[in-house]
Amino acid sequence: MLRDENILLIGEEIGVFEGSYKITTGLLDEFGPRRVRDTPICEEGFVGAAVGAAMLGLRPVVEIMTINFSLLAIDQIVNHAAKMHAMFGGQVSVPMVIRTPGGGGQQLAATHSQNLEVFYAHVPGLKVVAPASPADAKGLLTAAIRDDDPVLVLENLALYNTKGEVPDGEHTVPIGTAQITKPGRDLTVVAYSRAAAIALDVAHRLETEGISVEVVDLRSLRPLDRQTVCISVRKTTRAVILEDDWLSYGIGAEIAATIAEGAFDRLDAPVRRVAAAEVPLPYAKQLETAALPDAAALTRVIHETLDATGFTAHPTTPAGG
Amino acid sequence: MLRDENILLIGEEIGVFEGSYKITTGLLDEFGPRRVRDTPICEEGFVGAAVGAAMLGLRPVVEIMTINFSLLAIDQIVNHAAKMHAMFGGQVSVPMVIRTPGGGGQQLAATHSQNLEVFYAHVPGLKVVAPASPADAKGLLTAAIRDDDPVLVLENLALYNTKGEVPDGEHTVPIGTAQITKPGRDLTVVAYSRAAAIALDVAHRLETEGISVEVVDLRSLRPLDRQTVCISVRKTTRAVILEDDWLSYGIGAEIAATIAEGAFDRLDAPVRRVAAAEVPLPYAKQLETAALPDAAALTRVIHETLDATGFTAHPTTPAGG
Amino acid sequence: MDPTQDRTDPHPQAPPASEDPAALRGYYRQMALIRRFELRAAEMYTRAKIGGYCHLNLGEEATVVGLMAALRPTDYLFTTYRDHGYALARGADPGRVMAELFGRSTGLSGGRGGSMHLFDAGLRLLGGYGIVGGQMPPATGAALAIAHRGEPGPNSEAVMCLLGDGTTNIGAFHESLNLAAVWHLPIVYVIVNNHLGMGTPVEAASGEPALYRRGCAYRIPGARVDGNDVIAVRDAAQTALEQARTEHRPRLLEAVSHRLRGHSVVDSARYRSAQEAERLREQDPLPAFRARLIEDRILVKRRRTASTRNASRRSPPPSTSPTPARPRTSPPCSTTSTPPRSPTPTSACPETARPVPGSSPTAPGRSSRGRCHLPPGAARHTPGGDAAGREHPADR
Amino acid sequence: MDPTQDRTDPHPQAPPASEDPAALRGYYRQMALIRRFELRAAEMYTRAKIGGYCHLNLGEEATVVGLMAALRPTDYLFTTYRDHGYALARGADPGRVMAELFGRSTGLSGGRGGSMHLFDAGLRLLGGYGIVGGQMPPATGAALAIAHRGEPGPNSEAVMCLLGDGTTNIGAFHESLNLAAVWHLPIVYVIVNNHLGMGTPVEAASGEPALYRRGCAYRIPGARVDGNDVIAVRDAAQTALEQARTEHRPRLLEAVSHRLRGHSVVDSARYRSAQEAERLREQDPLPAFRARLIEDRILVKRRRTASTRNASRRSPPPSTSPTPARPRTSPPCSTTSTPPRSPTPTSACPETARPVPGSSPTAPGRSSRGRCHLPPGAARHTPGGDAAGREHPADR
Ligand SMILES: Cc1ncc(C[n+]2csc(CCOP(=O)(O)OP(=O)(O)O)c2C)c(N)n1
Ligand SMILES: Cc1ncc(C[n+]2csc(CCOP(=O)(O)OP(=O)(O)O)c2C)c(N)n1
Ligand SMILES: [Mg+2]
Ligand SMILES: [Mg+2]
Repeated sequence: MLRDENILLIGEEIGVFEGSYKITTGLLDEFGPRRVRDTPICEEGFVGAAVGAAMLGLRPVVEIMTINFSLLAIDQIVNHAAKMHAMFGGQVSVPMVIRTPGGGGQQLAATHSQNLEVFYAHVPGLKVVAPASPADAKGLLTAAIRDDDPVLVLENLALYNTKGEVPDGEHTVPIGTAQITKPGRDLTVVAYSRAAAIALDVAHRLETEGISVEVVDLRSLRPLDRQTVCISVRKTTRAVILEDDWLSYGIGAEIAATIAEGAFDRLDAPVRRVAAAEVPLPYAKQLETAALPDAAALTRVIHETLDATGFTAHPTTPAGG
Repeated sequence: MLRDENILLIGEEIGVFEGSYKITTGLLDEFGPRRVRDTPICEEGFVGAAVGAAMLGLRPVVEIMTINFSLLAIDQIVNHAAKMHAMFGGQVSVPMVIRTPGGGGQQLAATHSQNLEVFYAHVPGLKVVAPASPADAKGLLTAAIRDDDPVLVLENLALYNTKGEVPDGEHTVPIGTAQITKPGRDLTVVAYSRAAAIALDVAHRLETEGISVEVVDLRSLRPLDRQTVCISVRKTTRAVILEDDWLSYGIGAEIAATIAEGAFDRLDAPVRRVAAAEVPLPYAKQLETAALPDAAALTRVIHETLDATGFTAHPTTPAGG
Repeated sequence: MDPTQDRTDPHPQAPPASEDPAALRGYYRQMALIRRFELRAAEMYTRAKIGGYCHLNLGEEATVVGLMAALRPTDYLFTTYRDHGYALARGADPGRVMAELFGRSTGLSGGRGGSMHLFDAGLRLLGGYGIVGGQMPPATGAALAIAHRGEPGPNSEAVMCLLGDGTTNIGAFHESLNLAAVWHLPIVYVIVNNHLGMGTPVEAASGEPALYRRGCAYRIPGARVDGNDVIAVRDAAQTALEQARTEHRPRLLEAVSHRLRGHSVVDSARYRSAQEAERLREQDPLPAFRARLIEDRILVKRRRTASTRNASRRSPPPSTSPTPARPRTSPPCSTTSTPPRSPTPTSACPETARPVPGSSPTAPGRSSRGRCHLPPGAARHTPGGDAAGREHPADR
Repeated sequence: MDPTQDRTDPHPQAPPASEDPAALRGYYRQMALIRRFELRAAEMYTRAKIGGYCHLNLGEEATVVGLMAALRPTDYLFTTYRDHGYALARGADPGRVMAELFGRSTGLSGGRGGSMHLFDAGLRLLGGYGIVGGQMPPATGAALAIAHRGEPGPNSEAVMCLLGDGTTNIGAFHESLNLAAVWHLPIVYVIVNNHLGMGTPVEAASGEPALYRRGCAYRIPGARVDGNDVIAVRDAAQTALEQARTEHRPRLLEAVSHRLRGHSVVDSARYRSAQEAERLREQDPLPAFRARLIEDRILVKRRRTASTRNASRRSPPPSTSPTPARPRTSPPCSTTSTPPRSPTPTSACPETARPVPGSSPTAPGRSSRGRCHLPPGAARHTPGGDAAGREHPADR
């Protein structure tokens, strides 16, 4: 924001209230109400206003309080922001960013706990990123703000307290690049956002059992870095997908289809998906926990996939042993 | 409608104007404005009103003029209609139907030509059907109206002039059942709606070339009849998916993932998808045609899939030969 | 009549003296019950017994009780996520409301909805709603169902739809009011104006901050009432409901009060100054109403906790009620098994394919107000009803 | 001032006699051009040269020309899908407008948008929009950008946002007007009231059928003007724009006229009676204005086709202009090739990764009105600009 006068923040309760998740704390004081603009509750209105402001060359960074409420603005995102550049013959761009957190696990019940990333990842004209680490969050947000097309930055409520190293100063992560957050030989786990953090944990844990899991953090859902996924699976010959959204027609379906097409001749086992139970997420803590994918489910499916192909672990011998 | 006083139609221009695609012609005269209710232009309002009317036991059949405009009502569909039964502990049902046509090919340009079925097929609490033939259109609509949950009946503008036999009187097609519209031995094509009609044509044509294609018409996208798909592919060992929506994160991704998981050990070739080009659909006729999947593209990919597995055609010898 | 005319009357209409003392005591008891319940809810939230968001009616008790007193048992109610008080005043058992907050299967919504989503088909409380404005189109549709089935008249059912001040700025507000106007629906939209939407003042959010006037764009008459005056609220709501019934036309009512705490339990309301907070405490409707009743000798002065002790007795933390059953995990697609069935929370009634955990027999302590007809949509779905054998929509 | 006060003046304000005769002739010529163009478009649609939907401004010519006459070249314009006339009156070359309808790469939007989506960055015509109400939030945002960058005053830019009568009932109308009110934005919303949304009369769709009054819910002053009177429309729009500029506050203007034909070319308007159709023809603004100009000796009576002949000369059916290039088909995922690039319509400028087919050099015949600054958002994206090398968003 310091760098470009054209950047302005728009959202509900981002100023005086400091953001409902306190992400924007202090920005109002620093930049004033002209550049940190509180809005009435009208998702379609203020997201659409950001579209128009972007058409005139501003670079609005919009916060939608949670992705669940983005459904009220989806007409402006999908039917307008995504279409304008192509539909108007390239005469105009819509350089805007929409930040919005999603995800379950906070006992917010069915309407406030969704992972609707597929709704946006499916749409040409949009870019969609979903960082898992604080460093990627910074790098991808920076890239998103500098991008001349509409970019959705999907955050995750459960990651808001994640701490991690963040590069000082300039740090951009190119949109459309996945990252291998842990290399491995035996099986690839593909994930993004909160699931990528879980996958990394599980991979580290399995290492000690002698199972070498490679973790691909997609980071971008659109454009999707199919190449990194396919290269990894062609090497490991096995893949499991971990995702927080519902299984049917979820993000994992596209990953599985991509692998089935791009690594068919190298695959040793069916690609399995670990996803959320297909129910409106219940409020009760036990029901909620049971409906969401977790490290235990991922670990189990990894084991099942390895077992099905007759894999036996090769525990790392202690150093020097 | 004759059968149940609780059925009422709600939509824009369905009465006096007789529906923008003249689907509801004559119904106003027969049933009057109480049961055929024209509404102002307010998709969220009238779809949500149907939700409330359904909560009180009416069975509203809502027409959204095209699926593109459903994005204005999607909050009421996804955050409300789909959630209520489960979220309110089973105390209430939402027995409503949403009829809406979609699809490209009419030169309606980027905002009026979409296939957004994945937005609804992904969501637990909804049912989604997409008939390809007039008989299925009747059978599925009847089943949808009698269903106690919200059902989307996705129609296709390009199919509105399809003629075909329609069973007289009572005719229901159970939601959640795919149909093998043509049996075959060599390869399975999975499709739905307009694409299923194209697939059937192509399959008949290829029969004369000695290629025996089985066509699975999904008919329901949610619940998805995975079993029929997997059984077919396990038999033919090869599959191609034809879909009208965008490739990435489209309906076909789930089908491909399902096959990759459920028929892995029987598959002879990668599952290929034939889908729409990932662009906001252009207006110009040539561009539009080039961006949409068609019989030629399907035929080519079928041939490629067969060729890749060393398949050689076995032309049907003339009867008695 | 100018349809957009101002019918505001900010002064209490009926002095308590002209009222039935028993009714007044009843209002006071309900207000005190809500106060006590909300304080307990806040405490339980802080002790992590309650999860998610938890929005309280503290400071809005007079509005809540006044509105509920105006409703008939046969009327339908749609509320926002700030819904505990409405459920209580409509006659729900406090134990079952607290059980919902605790996520128990005995809760009002079977533990599936939580604080924001209280529902009781028997009480015609057709839900708390967490999406701002989301309740308005369905409430309008409920009124459509009433109009579809019956004629206007003093015996017509009606719908009351609650919304916050901040909610008047969202599209659903506009579309709903307009539909109700052109379709001639028996519905009263009640704006519970507590001056803030989270932290945003009405003046910053609404081009027309006199919210009851916003019906002007639909020729819907509006009125504003002092939300701290339970009698005034009841009377204004009754008038509006009567008109909605007899004309099958919508009405807009604005009740002005304050919330005493933050937006939800986690909000410390730092955006309020100390003086402001002090001023709010002085306007607290509960002690004011109590003092007035005592002065009028309708209530006998005794230990302050008399009625709240009662409230506490009626809402034990439901630590002993059962937790809902866990969903099963999802089997993958397989061609050898039956079509995949993904998990559904199961209930205690295995003989129906579709669990209906919230419809356990009416809990004891439910007031007679609650004995009303089930809405047809709900009645059809009690266990063993004709819904048996129907697949759960989430079964795939 | 009561902010919701009625400023309607249905009577033409400035009689032609007090006007500059050249300007009046110019208005007439534009109206006649639109008439001629639309009739030609209808014909070409019937002959299947034009696809999709085709909505005409027939009968609305006085409104269109009056509104465009009030705009400065530096103002921004957002329209509905019924946009041909606005593009023409704003100075677009009729040949390029027709080329768009034919789907040619020389069309105003490069053949990508068609009839509903005319766009000309140079003319600050920021689009026709096919989703009802969809243009309103972006138009509001354009006004936000103006307010973000500059102060109110007579030199401020402003936005004009057009909408139909039926569009006043959708949520985006409410949210946009409210935002413009609380954010203090320089925008004039113009309701082009042609009495019908498709087949639905205003009275059946709007709780308040006097549409200019609907600003009352946001304290936005509204005015209604006779849309058949080009001068009255121009003056009312000028007044509203001036206020928007100097105050940075929104205004609402309603121009009332009729469409002479169906909703779009395919609609035969069977819902209209013969008498009604006859009455409409009598109110046709074009012959009325012509007669008046002749009476005032501003126009010399000659063969009726004089100015329309001119129009026809300027809008040849663009049968010779090139068709846009075809998109390539999508290669599947492959680990051996580069990441998949799915098809994008390519243009004639291969050196930029991102095609900008619409920004070909200004076509001859564009009026001087069109020579305005490009909006910054568009200027950055001409071929060879800093957008070179940027991947098309649809490239995956
Ligand atoms: C569509 C949508 N946008 C935003 C939110 C987040 N949110 C929850 S409550 C609230 C404020 C509502 O204020 P008001 O209508 O005045 O009701 P109050 O909370 O004061 O009772 C907001 C912005 C939401 N739940 N839904
Ligand atoms: C959101 C949405 N709903 C419905 C439609 C279909 N539709 C196109 S034009 C129209 C009528 C609009 O009427 P009005 O606003 O009066 O404009 P007019 O066509 O009369 O100029 C409708 C319903 C649409 N394009 N978008
Ligand atoms: Mg409030
Ligand atoms: Mg109109």
